[in-house]
Amino acid sequence: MNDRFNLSRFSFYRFASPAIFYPLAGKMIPWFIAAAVLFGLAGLYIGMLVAPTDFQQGEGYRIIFIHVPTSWMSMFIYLIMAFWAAIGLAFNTRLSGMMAQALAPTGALMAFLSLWTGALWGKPMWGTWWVWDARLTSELILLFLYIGYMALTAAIDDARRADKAGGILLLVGVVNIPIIYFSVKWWNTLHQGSSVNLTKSAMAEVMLWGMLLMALAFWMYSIAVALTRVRTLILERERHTDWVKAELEGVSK
Amino acid sequence: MIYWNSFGDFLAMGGYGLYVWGSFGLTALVMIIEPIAVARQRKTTITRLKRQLRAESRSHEA
Amino acid sequence: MLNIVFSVIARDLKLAMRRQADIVSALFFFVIVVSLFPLGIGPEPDLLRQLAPGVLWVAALLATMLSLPRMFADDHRDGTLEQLALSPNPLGLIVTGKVIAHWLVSGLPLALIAPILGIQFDLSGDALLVLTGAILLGTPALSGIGAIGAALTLGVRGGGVLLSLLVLPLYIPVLIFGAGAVDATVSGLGGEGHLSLLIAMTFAAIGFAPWASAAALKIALE
Amino acid sequence: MLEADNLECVRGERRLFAGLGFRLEAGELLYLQGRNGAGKTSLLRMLIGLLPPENGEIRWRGELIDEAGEAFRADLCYLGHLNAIKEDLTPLENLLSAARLAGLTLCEDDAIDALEQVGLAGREDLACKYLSQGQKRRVALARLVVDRRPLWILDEPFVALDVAAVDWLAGIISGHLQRGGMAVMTTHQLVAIPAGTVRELRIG
Repeated sequence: MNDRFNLSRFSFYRFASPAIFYPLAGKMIPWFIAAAVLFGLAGLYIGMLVAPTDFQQGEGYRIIFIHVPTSWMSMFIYLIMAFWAAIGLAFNTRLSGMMAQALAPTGALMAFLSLWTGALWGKPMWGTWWVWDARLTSELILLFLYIGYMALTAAIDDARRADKAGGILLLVGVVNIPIIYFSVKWWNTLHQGSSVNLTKSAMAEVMLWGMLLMALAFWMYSIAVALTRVRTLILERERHTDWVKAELEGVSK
Repeated sequence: MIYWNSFGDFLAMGGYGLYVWGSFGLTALVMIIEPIAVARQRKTTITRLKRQLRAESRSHEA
Repeated sequence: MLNIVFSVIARDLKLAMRRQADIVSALFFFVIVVSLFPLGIGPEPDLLRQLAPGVLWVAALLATMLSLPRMFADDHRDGTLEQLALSPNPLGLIVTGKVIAHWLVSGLPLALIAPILGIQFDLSGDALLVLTGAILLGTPALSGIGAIGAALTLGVRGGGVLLSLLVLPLYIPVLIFGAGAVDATVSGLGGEGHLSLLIAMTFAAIGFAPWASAAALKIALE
Repeated sequence: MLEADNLECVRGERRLFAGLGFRLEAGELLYLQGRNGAGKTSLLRMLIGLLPPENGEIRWRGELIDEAGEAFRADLCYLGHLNAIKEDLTPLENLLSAARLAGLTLCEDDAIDALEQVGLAGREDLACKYLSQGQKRRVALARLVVDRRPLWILDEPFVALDVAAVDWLAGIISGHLQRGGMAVMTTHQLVAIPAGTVRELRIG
């Protein structure tokens, strides 16, 4: 049954073949976890212990060490999912759809954390949990897009159809995100003067370092979680292939 | 090197303790729960697939 | 090439005319939702005037959503969709025809009845004109984007709810500029900027959405 | 002219068939046989290009059907187990609109003729929802009377037809073969087709 793997001689397809990717991902995961912990500790040390207070925002600014990385990740992950969707639709590779599906829950959590930390930052700074600021609103819509994607792929039983339909939705979403962002921004500036800008104060170098390290930690974390998820998906979907059967028997020892 | 004078200061976060620790706490919680959930899902999937595999091979022998 | 678009429009319109109850009920839904708001908010004309654009537009979105699930589902159930996909014409063009037909029976009636409802909210003549124009120009984009959602959820369990989940976030720009145009007119700023953006979005949606929907339909037909 | 090579079909969990191939020339008819769930309908859907095969390729006039695209679909007439008629339209409207959407020219007189042939004379203007199952099937079959495209793919065309109608349909199909057409069809009851070369393919 797995003779179709042998058809693909090109390196791209070889990498995209689940049978080769599965053990590779297994070997990489511990390294990503270690990197995530390392970067996270370093980032927390710098951000929470070393970095001085912000003269405008007091200690409350320290929320940005989570808020900014989670916001970045939520957008990056969506873009990466859309990238995999495009690859999957163009080349009909099986792995790309699984990649997109494995990333989605983490992306949605990142969007949620970004909103949560945004609210907790906004309350002391703006005096309100929520403002219809362009960034917050777009982030909320991004969360809706994630939820829509997960709901759609979950509702379609056939895995390959779910991948393709989800892929189209991702591409449609990616076209829409800039439109949504700019329309919300425009709407927002018409309604009220744009509120406090997060990066207005020239950020001290040490704060920037803290943020970059935290962002790296979130990157590594997301990769590790998504790879674990994709490995489970591979086992599930390729359960009839010989290599998965061998793999399962190996695990039992 | 370390900015804080005392641990109490650190916890208080200049009066922003609730907001700062609320953010970090929930993020930490999510980053603990999500890996556990993913690992558990992996484990249950593997046991389920193994059970299926065993059932299949038994029915082949029969 | 355009022949096929016209044939599809003609066919869908003929079918819609045999089932006028569907058109009327969506329209009636629009009227009722809009009329409920003053009852919930209170009768102050100033407040109503301020809320009118948003209320009318949100109601228009919901009324459009009502007819979306049936856009492809009927054709899918009786096998016509297969025949359409097997037509020697590009499926994207056929979907373009269906999107236009959908607009003619859902968006156009909304635009025609909107000024009457605007009067309930004490809108001025200018604002009513812009409101009608905005709904007229914006609803084709709703039909186009909605077609993608309808195609993606075709034959999926829980399709109706899922459809709103997928489509409503994508409707936000249309909502913003549609309501914004009326808002700007009410506050004396002039809604031309909003209207031209609405036109741009409608053209983008009509040009792009049918092809995305066609891709989704092919998946549903596998 | 229609060639299938090394086709493999996987639906959900199961592999329905693999290594399936055939070649069909002008004037030939291919009967697909097999038990329920063997993948007959799946094979037909592959042949019309709606279901991409897991493996293998299908060529029409030497060109892959995906690449031939519109040219292939212009030569193809498909009759599924769904009738593809609109309940709210009359038989005549259904026939005319189906022809128009398929890019065929069909005048009203020919359409009325075709409906008469399938025994629906006098019902041309009655909405299809008032017709019986068998009559609805006849509306769908009326498409074949006027269809001159070379490749017919028919899924269970004889189902729900009475004996006279089965004979009539067999005649229509043999006429198609005599004109140099090709047909692929699934069926449970083997019906003798008077003309053309009949071949059989068993799946599963």
